[in-house]
Amino acid sequence: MEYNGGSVVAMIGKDCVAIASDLRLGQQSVGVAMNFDKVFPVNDKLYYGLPGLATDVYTLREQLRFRVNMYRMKEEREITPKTFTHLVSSTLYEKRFGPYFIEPVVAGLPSPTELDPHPKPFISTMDTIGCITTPKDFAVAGTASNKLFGVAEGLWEPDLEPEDLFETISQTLLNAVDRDALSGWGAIVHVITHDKVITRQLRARMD
Amino acid sequence: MTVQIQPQEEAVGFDFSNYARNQFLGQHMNGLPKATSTGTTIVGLKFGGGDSGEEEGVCLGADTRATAGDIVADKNCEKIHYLTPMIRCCGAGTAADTEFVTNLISSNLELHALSQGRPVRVVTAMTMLKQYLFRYQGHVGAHLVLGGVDSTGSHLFTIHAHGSTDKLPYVTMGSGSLAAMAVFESAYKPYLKREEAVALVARAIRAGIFNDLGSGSNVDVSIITKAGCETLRNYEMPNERGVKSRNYKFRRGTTAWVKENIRSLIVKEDVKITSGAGKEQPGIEPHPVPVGAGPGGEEGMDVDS
Amino acid sequence: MTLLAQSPMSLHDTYAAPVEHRFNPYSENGGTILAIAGADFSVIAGDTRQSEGYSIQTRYARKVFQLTDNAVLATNGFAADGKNFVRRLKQSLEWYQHNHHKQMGLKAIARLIQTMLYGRRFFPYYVYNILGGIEEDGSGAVYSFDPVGSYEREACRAAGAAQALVQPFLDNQIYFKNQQPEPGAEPFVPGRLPLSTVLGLVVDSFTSATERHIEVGDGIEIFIVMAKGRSPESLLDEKLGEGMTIEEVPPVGEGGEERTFLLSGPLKRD
Amino acid sequence: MNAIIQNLSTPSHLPTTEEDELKGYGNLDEMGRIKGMQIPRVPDPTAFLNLYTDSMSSNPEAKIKLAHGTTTLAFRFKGGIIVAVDSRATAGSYIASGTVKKVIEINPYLLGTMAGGAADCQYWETYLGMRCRLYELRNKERISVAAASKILSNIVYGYKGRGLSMGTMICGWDKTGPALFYVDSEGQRLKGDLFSVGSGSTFAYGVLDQGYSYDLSDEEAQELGRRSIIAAGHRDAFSGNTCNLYHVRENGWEFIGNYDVSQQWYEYEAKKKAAREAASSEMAVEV
Amino acid sequence: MTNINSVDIKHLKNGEVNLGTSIMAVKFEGGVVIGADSRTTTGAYIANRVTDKLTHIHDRVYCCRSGSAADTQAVADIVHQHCQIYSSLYGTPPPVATVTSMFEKLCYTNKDQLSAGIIVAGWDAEAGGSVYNIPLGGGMFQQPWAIGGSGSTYVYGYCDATYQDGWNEEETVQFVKNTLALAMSRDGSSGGCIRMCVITKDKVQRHFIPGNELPRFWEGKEVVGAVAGVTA
Amino acid sequence: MECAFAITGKDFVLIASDMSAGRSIIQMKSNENKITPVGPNLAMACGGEPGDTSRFADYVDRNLRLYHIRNNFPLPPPSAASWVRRILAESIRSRSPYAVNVLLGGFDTTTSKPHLYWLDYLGTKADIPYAAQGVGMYVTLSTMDKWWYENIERREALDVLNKCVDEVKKRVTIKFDFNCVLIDKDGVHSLDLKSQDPIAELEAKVAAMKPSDPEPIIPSSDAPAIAAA
Repeated sequence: MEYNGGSVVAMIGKDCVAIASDLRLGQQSVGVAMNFDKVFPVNDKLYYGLPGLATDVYTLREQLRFRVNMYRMKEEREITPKTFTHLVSSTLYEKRFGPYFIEPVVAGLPSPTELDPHPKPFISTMDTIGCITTPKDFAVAGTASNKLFGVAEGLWEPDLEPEDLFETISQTLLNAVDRDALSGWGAIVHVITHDKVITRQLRARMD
Repeated sequence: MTVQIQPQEEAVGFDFSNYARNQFLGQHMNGLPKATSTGTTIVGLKFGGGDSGEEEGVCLGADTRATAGDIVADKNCEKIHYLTPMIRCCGAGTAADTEFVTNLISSNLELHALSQGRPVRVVTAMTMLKQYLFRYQGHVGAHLVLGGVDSTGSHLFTIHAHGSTDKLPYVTMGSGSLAAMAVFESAYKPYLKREEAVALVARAIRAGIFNDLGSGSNVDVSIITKAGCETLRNYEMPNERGVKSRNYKFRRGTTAWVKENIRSLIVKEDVKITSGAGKEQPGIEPHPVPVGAGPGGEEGMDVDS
Repeated sequence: MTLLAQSPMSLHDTYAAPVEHRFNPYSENGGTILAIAGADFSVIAGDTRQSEGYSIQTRYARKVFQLTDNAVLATNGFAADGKNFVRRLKQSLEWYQHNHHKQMGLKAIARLIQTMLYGRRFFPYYVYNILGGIEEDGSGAVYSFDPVGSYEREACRAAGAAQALVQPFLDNQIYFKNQQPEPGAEPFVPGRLPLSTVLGLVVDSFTSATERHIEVGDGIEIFIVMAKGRSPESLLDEKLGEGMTIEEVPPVGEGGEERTFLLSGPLKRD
Repeated sequence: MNAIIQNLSTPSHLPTTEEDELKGYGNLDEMGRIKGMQIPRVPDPTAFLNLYTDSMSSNPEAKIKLAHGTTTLAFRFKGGIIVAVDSRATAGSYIASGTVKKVIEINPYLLGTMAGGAADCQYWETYLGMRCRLYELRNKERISVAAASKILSNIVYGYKGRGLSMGTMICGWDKTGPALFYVDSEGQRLKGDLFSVGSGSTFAYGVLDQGYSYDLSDEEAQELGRRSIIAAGHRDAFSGNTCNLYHVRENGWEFIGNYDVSQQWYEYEAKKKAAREAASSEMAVEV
Repeated sequence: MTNINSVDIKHLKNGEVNLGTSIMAVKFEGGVVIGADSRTTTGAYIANRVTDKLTHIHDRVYCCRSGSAADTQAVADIVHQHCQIYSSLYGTPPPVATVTSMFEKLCYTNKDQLSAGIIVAGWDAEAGGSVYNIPLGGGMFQQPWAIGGSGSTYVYGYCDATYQDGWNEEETVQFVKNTLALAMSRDGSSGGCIRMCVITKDKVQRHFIPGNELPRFWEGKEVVGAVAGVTA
Repeated sequence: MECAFAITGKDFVLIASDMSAGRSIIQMKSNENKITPVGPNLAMACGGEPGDTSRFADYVDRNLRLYHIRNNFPLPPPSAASWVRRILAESIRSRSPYAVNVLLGGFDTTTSKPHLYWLDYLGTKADIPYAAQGVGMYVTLSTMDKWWYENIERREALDVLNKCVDEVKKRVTIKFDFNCVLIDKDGVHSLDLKSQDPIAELEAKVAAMKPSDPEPIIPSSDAPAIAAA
């Protein structure tokens, strides 16, 4: 995990979720790239972040893309955040004794269905072997996870509107990665609402 | 570069393909991530029967804290896992292992029940679990308290990660097991009434929550009798966070950003109705259609390159 | 751990690997401390839990100590080293007072702590110290130390088990890091926050740390050192949080015009 | 232990009682001499130290994390010496501080820089300040940079192999003009024109070497020092936050300023972009 | 032979549950008496203080387990299954010697992975009561009496000095009880209560001695307040 | 111990690599080429375990050639990088992994864009405008940070490259000699760093070769431009 560095945080707001990551790809102390986005879309309203060993970020992402596409073809519907979380979890647990060094974070806004016309925003996180945690407030992972826990626990407030959620998640991420030598070098935030996805690249510290 | 289609062996069990690589990486890197563990206090006891005048049964309890090192990873996780309608299993140890082992055994038990045409016994669950765990020689780090009711009565077991089992009237496991056992050893009596049992279990879990740093947050309780299983999720919540002394909502515009991209999920489409049939039908209004929600939706933007 | 480990006559014992009994003088006792300096006050706080591994040794162990009328030291790490260090430091300060008939200034105490810590460079005190108080010019000051004595003056600092959780929060709220000032407004200046805000932040820092760090909890003690001339009324009028009490700490020496208050309250105990 | 004390060239004794310890100031005695350093009673104190502290960086798992210094540089040019340093201290991957003063102002004519163990540099360079002042009082003239750096080198050489970690540059102006010495805890002492020390030093060299010349103007030299630290702060995870810039001239050192690495980086990027746009618009005009 | 010591069979896996254990079995005319303490430990913690280490294998065959709880339970389960197959195949209960050799085979072939010391005892029509000892790593030794587990080392002398051929059931039970009580009093990882079982042609009879009714021997004035003899 | 760096510019990629080969403290050869052309407009600098490097370069080269023959079209740089990454990521999980660090540079003739990929033996991939591997990472990244700019022209880029070479020679204790290639729409050209103006030489060479050496396999999107030239 500390080889390449990187952190991801997700937060729940009022009818919206946000997920953010830093952009650093390092090789131990040396920064290599500052465009290494660790958050990927699954579909319109479902994103996931993969902080950890960069080679596993690619491998796992390819694997998940394959599995999600298979799901889409078999089921003829979009995967829901909860199902996707379990898909990721079992993908990770498959490698229980030789894990991917990745702690995924999932953030999504389930679409309304007849059974559940007002679904709640969903976030989850897993450890490297797929133990799921589905918090009601925020989820963090990566080399700055301790720092993110501390700041998020202090700053997060319930029922934030998308723009307020953007401020809170951005401040959380920026201040946490500023205390982590291995994360940073830019940051990107996605705020997912029912009618749009706002993606912003933050002006972050570049040292 | 060639594609060969060949009958693939069905992959069963774990995939060790990263193992050698990770061993190698372990020598070169520090700070390998810690798996989430449930430091945990889990307990169980048998109650009822005898001169209590009540149906006999088992009562299981668990705290709800999951830790990663000394950080609380989950404040309200569920450690009482479902196995069958009449059997529950509390898990301590490596959280992912307890989750997946109980899931696996639960589905195997369901299959077993279907093939046998009767509800499975608790011993069957116990045997399946212990054999699975023994096969992995303790590497699957699940420490379990198994309880349930079947045609032969109520049963309570502990199963250690290496596959050893014990059958006892009252049991505790996890890092808080000493604190909880101290409560049981001083207050347990055979033939407790149901309420007494629940109270004692909650007390034992509380002892773990407050005296063991690996355990914390809330008390979950499950009571299983012949009549069925009742799960009292967050039966006690002695550790709610109070109100913060300040509000931390930021002024909008506090964070500086350099680039923005807003992807609208609304497709605005003017539907022009040309024939008379559908013209201005009452109650039907043209509404925006979200894209990508249907099958074959694009994966969205590619962030690479 | 082995089957026959207890049997002294076991044949296998001859093959047992020699057991290495390492001299381990250190242990880790958890807990967290922090200090924030204001314009004319300084706040030094710590939780009161002392733990080892998964067990709580005591729910009330002091981590914050009044040194002089204008200096308070918070210490964290290995409790025995901390206790010993504070005892020796207090002794030195008392000698100084007897020799010079005045209390040592804050800056001098900081340097004294450095040399005391560095004296054990090859057998370090496993302690993280934060010194807070009032400088001779009347301003609030915080000095933070590493275990072997490197130190610097800062506006705020957290140390101990949950330092990584608390410090970035303080960076944001005390230094206003990463916050753009409102258009047309003055840029943020750290160290100018009112006492009530600072106290709120301290309490929230500790409740947040308690939520997420297993070694933090039980109780909180906040020392407030006020410079000469500052009225404590603002503090005494403050609506205290639930279960919180405040008292004035009597001066150590003859009593200057600085005043020290102790605000204490409960934290979660799980 | 005796060997060390002899190396210190001052008579000294171990504090035997607590009362002894209370005399003087910290681990200095009444006369301001080092009373002695406590050493654990184990067969191999250095191994002990390495087991519990990460002072030698060989044991990242060690319990006691000491603050580490990182990118520092100094170079000599016709206008004196430029000293530039970053301000980050890390303990593991945690950034323990972003406001460390890595230039130690030994006296108005001498500067020392800090890389390696923060406490080692801070303590011994402060102590060096005392020794320099004593020299001045004894000899009625300022100590030369060579002599000052030699004192420091002698002290730390006495502790060689015991776990000190220090890579410092002593910069000053004496009768011989501007002088720059590199001193480290291995006992190495080098006179030179251009040094950079710390984990980010390779990145600093990458800018410094390509821009350095003895005949730089003051502004150019200051900019070069600053730019090099920004470059290192940008690339190296363990350097950054701010850059402190000093200029040593004949009449003593001057603090030029404190610059935020990130802010500077954005400025440099903006300048680059502006220059490019200007160039392309010029070309357009030419066409 | 060269590598025999490198196979570290005595090491339990980290955190494994250990049957600290004092176990024994003694033959007498017409049957066997088996007995064990009841303590199971994980490190210093007593995971179970009323363990039943006398494990039913078949109608008249029992085993006493020492070593890793998981390993011995697994081995006993497997042999138990084999015995059921045996009896349904051949229509007769398996002889003790047969059962023991099943145990021995498992213990020997998996000696690098198992930590199990087992005493098998029981009654069969061919041999009457018989006692077999399978120490760590395999081997099968028939003995008139066998003791095992960490507590056994303290009481070999007592057994050698006390045991006599030709005891009846009652005398044998008394001997087992005393031996175990002595072992448990000296061995920290044995303790709790004593469970015994008498296996003869006609019966499998259990005896249970609670912890506060154990036979007591000389424990010193300070402990008992007076010179105590054998009270049991 | 190796050292390579690469720079992308407006319509080209420059890759430079050291040429040393040796065992332990001995340098056995100082003119070993470590930059392999792996396509008409694609080249790769390999560093790492001796033996692995050349094997890996061959493997990549042959496979990309096979693709080219089968499809009558070369794999464009982004796809090639993705494929190389997968090979590395799979190899690290195998019994004998390739311990190879790669700089893969290419010119995409379909989009007329230069691409540069930084890959390490774990299968980490970074898509960046300039990159370095080996000891070059520590001494030349900051040099490129300072002097590189977007859409840099060939001569300026070569200047930056020369600064890097100079820096390595100045600060690295081992003596390195470098060779260099430039990849543009016309293919992979080697540059002589010692000559006065390698770019002019290259231009002359390309101009001389153009009419007599049409490249039949590679469909170039810039074909009309070439014809005009």
